[in-house]
Amino acid sequence: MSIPRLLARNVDAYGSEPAYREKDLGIWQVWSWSEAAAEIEALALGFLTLGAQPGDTIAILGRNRPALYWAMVAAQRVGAVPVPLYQDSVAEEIAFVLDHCEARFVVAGDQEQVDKLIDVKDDLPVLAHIVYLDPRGLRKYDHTHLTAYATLQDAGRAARDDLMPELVRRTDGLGPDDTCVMLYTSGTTGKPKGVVLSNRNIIETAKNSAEFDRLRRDEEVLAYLPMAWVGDFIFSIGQAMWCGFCVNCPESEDTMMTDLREIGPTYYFAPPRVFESQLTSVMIRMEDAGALKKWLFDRFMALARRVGGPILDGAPVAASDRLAYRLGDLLVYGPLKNTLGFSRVRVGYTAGEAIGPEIFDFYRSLGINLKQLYGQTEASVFITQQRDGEVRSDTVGTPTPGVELRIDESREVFYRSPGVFVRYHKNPESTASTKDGEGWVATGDAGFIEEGTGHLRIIDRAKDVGAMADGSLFAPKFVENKLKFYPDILEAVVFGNGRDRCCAFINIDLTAVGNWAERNNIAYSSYQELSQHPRVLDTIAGHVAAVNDSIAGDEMLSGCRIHRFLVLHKELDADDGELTRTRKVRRRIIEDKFSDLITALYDGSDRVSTVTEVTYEDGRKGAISATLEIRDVIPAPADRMAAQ
Amino acid sequence: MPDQVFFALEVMVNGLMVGVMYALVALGFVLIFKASGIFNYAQGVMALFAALTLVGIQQGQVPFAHLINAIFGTDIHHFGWQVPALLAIVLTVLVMIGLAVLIERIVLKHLVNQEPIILFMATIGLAYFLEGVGDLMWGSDIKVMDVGLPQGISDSIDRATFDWFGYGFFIDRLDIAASIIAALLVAALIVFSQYTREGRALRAVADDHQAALSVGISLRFIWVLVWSIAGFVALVAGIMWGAKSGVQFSLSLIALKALPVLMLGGFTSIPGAIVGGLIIGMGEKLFEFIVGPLVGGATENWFAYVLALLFLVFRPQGLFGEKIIERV
Amino acid sequence: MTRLTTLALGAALAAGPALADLVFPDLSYRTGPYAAGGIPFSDGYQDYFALVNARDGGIGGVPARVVECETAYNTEKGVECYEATKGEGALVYQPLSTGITYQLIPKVQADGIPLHTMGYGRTSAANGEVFSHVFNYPANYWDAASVAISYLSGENGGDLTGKKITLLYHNSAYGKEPIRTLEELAAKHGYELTTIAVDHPGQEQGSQWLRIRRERPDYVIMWGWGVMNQVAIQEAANIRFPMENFIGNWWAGAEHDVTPAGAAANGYKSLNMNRVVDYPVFDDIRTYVVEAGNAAGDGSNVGSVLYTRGMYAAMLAVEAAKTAQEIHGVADIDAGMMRDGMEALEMTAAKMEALGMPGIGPEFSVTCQNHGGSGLGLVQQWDAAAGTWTPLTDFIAPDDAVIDPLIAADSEAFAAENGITPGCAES
Amino acid sequence: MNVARNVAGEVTADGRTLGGTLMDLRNITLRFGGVTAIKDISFDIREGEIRAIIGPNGAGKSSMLNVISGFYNPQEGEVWFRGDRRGPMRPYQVARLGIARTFQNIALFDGMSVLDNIMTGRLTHTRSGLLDQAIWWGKAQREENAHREKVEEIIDFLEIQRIRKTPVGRLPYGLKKRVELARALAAEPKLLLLDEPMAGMNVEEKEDMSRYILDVNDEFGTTVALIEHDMGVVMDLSDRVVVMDYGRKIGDGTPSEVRNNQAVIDAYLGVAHD
Amino acid sequence: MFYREAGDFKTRYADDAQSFPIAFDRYRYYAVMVLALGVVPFIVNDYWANAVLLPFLIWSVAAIGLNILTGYCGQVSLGTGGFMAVGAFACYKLMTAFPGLNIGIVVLLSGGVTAGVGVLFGLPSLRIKGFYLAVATLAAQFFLVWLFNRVPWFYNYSASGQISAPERTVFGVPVTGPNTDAWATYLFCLVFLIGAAWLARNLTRGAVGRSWMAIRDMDIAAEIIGVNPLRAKLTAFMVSSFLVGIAGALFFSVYLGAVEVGEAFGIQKSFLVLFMVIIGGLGSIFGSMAGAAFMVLLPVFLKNLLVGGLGWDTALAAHFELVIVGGLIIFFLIVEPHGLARLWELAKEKLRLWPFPH
Repeated sequence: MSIPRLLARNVDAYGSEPAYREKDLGIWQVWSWSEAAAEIEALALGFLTLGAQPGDTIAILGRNRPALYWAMVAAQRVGAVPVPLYQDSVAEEIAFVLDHCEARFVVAGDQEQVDKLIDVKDDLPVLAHIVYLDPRGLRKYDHTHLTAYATLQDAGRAARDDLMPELVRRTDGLGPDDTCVMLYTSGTTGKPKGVVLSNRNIIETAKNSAEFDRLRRDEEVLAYLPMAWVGDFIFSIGQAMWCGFCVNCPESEDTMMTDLREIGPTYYFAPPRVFESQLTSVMIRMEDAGALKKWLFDRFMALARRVGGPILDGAPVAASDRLAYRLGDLLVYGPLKNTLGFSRVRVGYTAGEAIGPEIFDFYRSLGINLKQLYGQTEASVFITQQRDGEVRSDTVGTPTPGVELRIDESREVFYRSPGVFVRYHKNPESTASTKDGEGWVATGDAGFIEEGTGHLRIIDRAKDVGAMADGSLFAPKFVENKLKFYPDILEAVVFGNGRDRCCAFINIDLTAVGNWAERNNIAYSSYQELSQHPRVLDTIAGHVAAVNDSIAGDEMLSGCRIHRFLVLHKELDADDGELTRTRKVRRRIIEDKFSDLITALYDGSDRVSTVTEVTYEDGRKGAISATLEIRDVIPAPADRMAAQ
Repeated sequence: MPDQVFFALEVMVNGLMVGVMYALVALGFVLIFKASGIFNYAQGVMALFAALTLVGIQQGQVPFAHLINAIFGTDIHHFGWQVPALLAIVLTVLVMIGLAVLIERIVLKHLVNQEPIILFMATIGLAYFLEGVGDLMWGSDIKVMDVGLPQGISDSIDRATFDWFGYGFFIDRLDIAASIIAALLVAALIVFSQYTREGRALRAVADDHQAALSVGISLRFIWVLVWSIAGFVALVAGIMWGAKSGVQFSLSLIALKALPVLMLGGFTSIPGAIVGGLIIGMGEKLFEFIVGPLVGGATENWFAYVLALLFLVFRPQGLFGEKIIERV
Repeated sequence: MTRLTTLALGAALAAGPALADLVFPDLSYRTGPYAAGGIPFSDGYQDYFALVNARDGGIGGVPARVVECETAYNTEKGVECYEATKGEGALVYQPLSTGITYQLIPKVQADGIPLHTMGYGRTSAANGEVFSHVFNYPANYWDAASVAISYLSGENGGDLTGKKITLLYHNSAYGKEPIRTLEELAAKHGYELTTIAVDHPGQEQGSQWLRIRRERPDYVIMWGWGVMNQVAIQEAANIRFPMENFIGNWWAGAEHDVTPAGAAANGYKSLNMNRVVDYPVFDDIRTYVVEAGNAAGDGSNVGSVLYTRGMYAAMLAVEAAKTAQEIHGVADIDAGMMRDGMEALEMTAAKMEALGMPGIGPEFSVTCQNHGGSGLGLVQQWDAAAGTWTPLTDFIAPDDAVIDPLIAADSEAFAAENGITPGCAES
Repeated sequence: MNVARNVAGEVTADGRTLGGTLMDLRNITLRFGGVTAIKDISFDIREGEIRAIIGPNGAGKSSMLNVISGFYNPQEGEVWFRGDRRGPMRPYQVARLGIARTFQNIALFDGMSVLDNIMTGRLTHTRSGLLDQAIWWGKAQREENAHREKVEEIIDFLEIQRIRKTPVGRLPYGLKKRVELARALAAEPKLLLLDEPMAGMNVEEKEDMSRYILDVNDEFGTTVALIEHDMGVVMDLSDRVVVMDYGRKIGDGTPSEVRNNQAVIDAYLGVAHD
Repeated sequence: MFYREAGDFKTRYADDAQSFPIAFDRYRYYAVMVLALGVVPFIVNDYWANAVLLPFLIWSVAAIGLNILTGYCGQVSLGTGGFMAVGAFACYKLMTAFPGLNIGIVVLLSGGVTAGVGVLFGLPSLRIKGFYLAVATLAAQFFLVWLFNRVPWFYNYSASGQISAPERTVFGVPVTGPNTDAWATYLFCLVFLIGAAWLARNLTRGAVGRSWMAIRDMDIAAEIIGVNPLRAKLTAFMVSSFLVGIAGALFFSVYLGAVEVGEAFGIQKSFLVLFMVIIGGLGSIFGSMAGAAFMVLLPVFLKNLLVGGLGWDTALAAHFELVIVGGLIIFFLIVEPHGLARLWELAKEKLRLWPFPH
């Protein structure tokens, strides 16, 4: 069993049905399964003309486009291993991965990617050839190791008679244990690791998860998440191939939202921050609405909050409420879903981080079947999923069919499933430390299984879960997430491991706060100025206090209440190394970089001056200096202050 | 056949006289177009309205009497006094100025910077509106215009020409009066635009809107001014035409006679309006005289337009219009 | 608000006929270029029905109801008015517009509602065998032309040979009507006819009158309407054309046509189909209608030429209705009965006397063959000083020998074109 | 018959190969009434090159461009295009020969969307007649779709997908310029005339526009003739430069030749210009 | 609010360029068609047909015609009345000269004749622009009306110069003459309106329409990018006159039945159609119909309201009608100079964005 074999099955079964669409030249260009298979075959033959060998690595670098998905399948057909890369990676990052996976070929999207490759090519002796998709601007490049995608396909077609038997042989030789894809995890620390996933991993997982949600052949998905991310691979290749549904690629990043709306996906995945920013923009746009619309909106949203979730879950709801909800659907929810592009969403997922309950409930109350899942690259995504009717914002659901769960005494979550990865590429130590002999894999997350329901609840990264000086549990992520549920707060970093109390850095959300400032006639000239505005600080202090209140009740976590905080003068940025490319906080790096600020948080001072190095968009470095105000939320007891 | 020649001459002279009457109407169009780029279709209705108002004031009519009677069940028509012609004219001028202010306030202010065709349509709307208001105010029956203008054949000219040529020329004294008044009006306009501050401002605006604005001339004031003047010109035209045919709805149709004059003379030229009026007046009368009998007559309505059209084909900017230089 | 919309809608949907009264639509025009003529006629028409209601308690005991509809002399509005009012049980239409008449002729034939075009409209409609529902008694345009020539002939001792007569006409269907007749009569009487057209609206007639001044015709006959009349009379005065030789038709002989020219208009003559003098009936109107506050206008028009004509038209309608009531023996007649009444109408001197308007019109009787009445007309003259029209002659008969063949020819052409078999249906 | 000086195969300073003469202007003189805008100017434009016309204000550059695009017909002189002498022509006839242009003051059709504006560029390639269009289904629609595809490629090329359906009136200046370029490109011209393509742009926009001009020249092999004030841009972009002053030609050559031409330095580079 | 556009994507240019690319608009359009073709004919009565629907349909055709010339090609014309007269008289002559010819073909041929006349009078547009052209087209208006009044051949030498339409049938059902049924005349005119709208839509969506609009928006630039101004303007005059001629033929033969040229096709008609086009929206087919509806229905409505509803006397009502119509025209121009079509677009836009304000 292999992906190419699924392709062949789909060609037989649904030959003329659409398999791929891409918004290009103003319309959605369509390729049926047979057309796509022909394209893939031509490219695979092209790879053969370049001398691709089984076991070679073929890297894919570019934004989501059908041709690049085909390149992955074509790579599989010649027995090579496709390695999709993050397209916004800088040259050094690419160089590392290409070097690590010993890529012989790269299929790049356009001139921009080719330029990056050419920059680093000299350091990559194995890299033999670059194939590019969009010829624009590349005409004058030295073409000795550079070929256009179409040219390569033409070459492949021309050599079809000669090479076809070899291609068929290699494709037929693929088995369930052959590598399907190798995906590099971004990794919160250290260098990325290449996760090797077999055809079995991918196909079994795709099958189980598709059955779980009863995915059908007529689903529409929008492929917009990075191709290097396992989720995209599962959705756009694994499940798409298994179910035979159509993968739609947007025209460009700029037009993503429009394209989303045009396609109206039925099966949709987005990280929480996408939902969050959409909700923020909904609220901001509604601010300007007329009184009538606002009244309608408020009224019906209140109703939806009350009965929307239950209706979606099939719970009993009073007939009058059902009727009112229908009306609301006509007047508010329907149009809202329509403008957001969610009208047709049958199954929606979010994962990767905790999602704010308000945000989660908002979408569900509109009638969008948004659910959470919990997963990892190493698991081929799926570990737990929420079953229809059992959807809650505070759990990540029950194990996906075929997955076993185990929680050890340190609260770390372990799983075992058909999707468990084969190995880390060229990294047996890591493989060993992650996966034990029985196939159990450590997630690195701390969590517990809820009594009665069997739902898994995740508290934090296992290694981040620490202890306060008094021995109570320190779960920074848990608190940070609660803070981040406020639209004003973009990021929060909570400190307190081994200390006697918790303090926090806050990043304001420029869109939300800026909008608020505009509405309240607050003038500001920079992010920095806005971040230190007293009224902004007041607002944030209020949020922090509210979060503290909500934690106070939880015996296990009450020690994590935030005593002091400051609002950072710059946005945490992946370019500065403060976040991962997937926008996860790099706690260690932040602790180092802003040590002066942390000191100030704990030494009781009211304000602190600092100088921070930043990287601008064009790569130049600079420094910004600022004086930040520190606010107390929980006043330190006088005796303790005196004691220090 | 000297008689034929004399008669042709007589037709020509009469045509010129009518041309003056046309020019009077055209003048109102030109003034407004020059200052604001608006093609004021309501000019004809303004003439009607002015004439109605003048007669109404003269005869001491109660404005909106019909409406008031209908609503309150009263039966009022006249105040019962007669207003002397001169005073009535002054009062009418004031009414026309008031109208100009209202038009600026209610209509033009909101349509600044719109395309010409939109402004044109607005003036057609205005024409409807004024026509209705005029009817409501003064009633739609025919009124007699009597401001003491002479009418009928000028005997002295008849006699003199008969003595000289043996052919008595017919000239209407009203036409003579109209010519004199038109000459005075044009002279007054020239004096106004040359020697008064407002007049200079008017010319400045006509030459270059932006430049005029930048030196601090209030466009709104200019608009009120120019609509007032156009209202005054409309009154004069209304008096002249009203004396001929009585004051009634058809008076507003004289606007149609002014349009070919405008085409010929150019929309922005006062001398153009005068000369165009004379050419059209003379041309259509001569055509009716010479060709009319051959084709069944009643050619005047279209001949003026066709004449202007043929002329424009060779000179698209009109007689005195500025030459159009195309640039990219 | 509810009331307004329901009423508006109700009117738009032409609510079902109210059977308790006799409906006489009045397609009037009180705005537009011909309002000056339309207002007094409509006032007279309506006031007479008001009088009949107030004084006599209606027609044969059934009150008459006038439904007024403004057409502004516009044919499309005329059609709209017709469609809007016909559902109310309209008995007879009096559109006072040749244009509208032409629209309505096919429609009334189809709908079976009679049309009375008194002294206007389609002349050949006098042939009732073709135009079963159109009546143009007491006289038509061709009658008028003939009457004018007869009058002039009488002035000249019966001989018009060598006389120059000019027709100044409104360049429209209406204005062109008399040309054929005048041409035929010219052949018969030996006068020389010139025709001069004036285009709508007729504000400027300089060249036409210069031509008249040069050609010095003995008589000018005018077929005008609206502003054309006023300007023509003014221009005639300007060139000192002898007013007594200037004769307008009956639509060019009202007070408002002459007043703008002031004293200069003195002596201008016009035809009339009805005599205008101070009838006793006017006193009744003043008493029962104007003073009661039910007048259509302000009452100032009572006794004027067109007011009188409007009233005359109404009187003919009332008499026809009475006739219909007699024939059919019901008071609440419908349009078909009204038609029969009109076709059987007989106007006698005694009848007119009894109605308080002695000698207002000629005596005539309508038959199936002849819907045009007797065709008699009189000549009246304007006395500028007194501000009144004075009838100069008694009713003069037209030259039927000339007119009848014309009517026959034209109506037959119409019958042929529209597939009508001429004949008098048994009613 | 090509009687123009044929210098195909000549190699420019930056190593690109130039084609033969595309347009040859011989002794052009243009007068408006008494004013002589262009006096006896001759120069040629070769296939595949980027040819700049520079000069101080009032030098007659725009008039020259207008002569090339047929908007003015010169009183004297000959215009040769692709080996044929061009007689007096209406501008639309010139356009059909394969000469497209942009305008100094943006001349987009404000009542239409970006897409429709660019589609007007395809009008010279339209074959279906009034009747086909009236019936629509069939020939006209097929042709329309083919044009649309062509236009979409240009939209893609100039990266204006986002504004495809926006009315041009709502666009900012820089984008309007780009749409105008797109409209000219849609005509697939042999010769593209650009009248101050970068006037009023900021540095970034100028860089973008330069990029596009080079790409057009490179990707489509379109010959470009442009007027530009920004000397830096002109020197970077163009293969050869004509310098005009007071209606006369005072210099002609590669950017470096022109830069060192004393007459040019005196007349143009030496004096301050806007 | 009612728009559900998610999932409504286009995979072909033809779909993207269709008249109603949004599904909801398409369904509404189908609904209107079903209503107009399948329901109205069964319930229409004489009053609605003759007072409201026929004038609306016919004026819509005329307005679409003028809109092509003025709204799409930017050539302001005040000769519409004259061109309608050409259509009417052509129709009359054809009807009487070839009694056996189907009336539908007669109407089309009348349009064809008018198209020829329109091209003739369009020739000056090459030299004359803007208001000069508008006034110049009045020459056509006055000359044509005079011609039809003056030359007896046009009205078959009838005594009065009136022309009246004999009875003609379509599939045995009379559509002209006295014995017509409301539904038949309504359907007959409706078919022409649908045809006119279809023709106009086809011509304005493609190359011809774009060359018109290019001339309208900037004639010099249009010529430089390759639009032949002569061809563009004359085709606009031709198509416009064709439709206006059809409207004139229907106006005469189906609606009025009898016509006197000066009265029925006077200058007021030219203005009326121009009003419709501007109030409705320049450069919009829907706008042409909306404008026609507005100008036809408003007076009828006002009259019914003031006279029927409020019981005013007709003179007062008529005067007020003028005031209100004039006032509304100004009001509309101030509120939305681009006409009802733009208002409709804005409303649609609002509904599409609902519940968001922008």
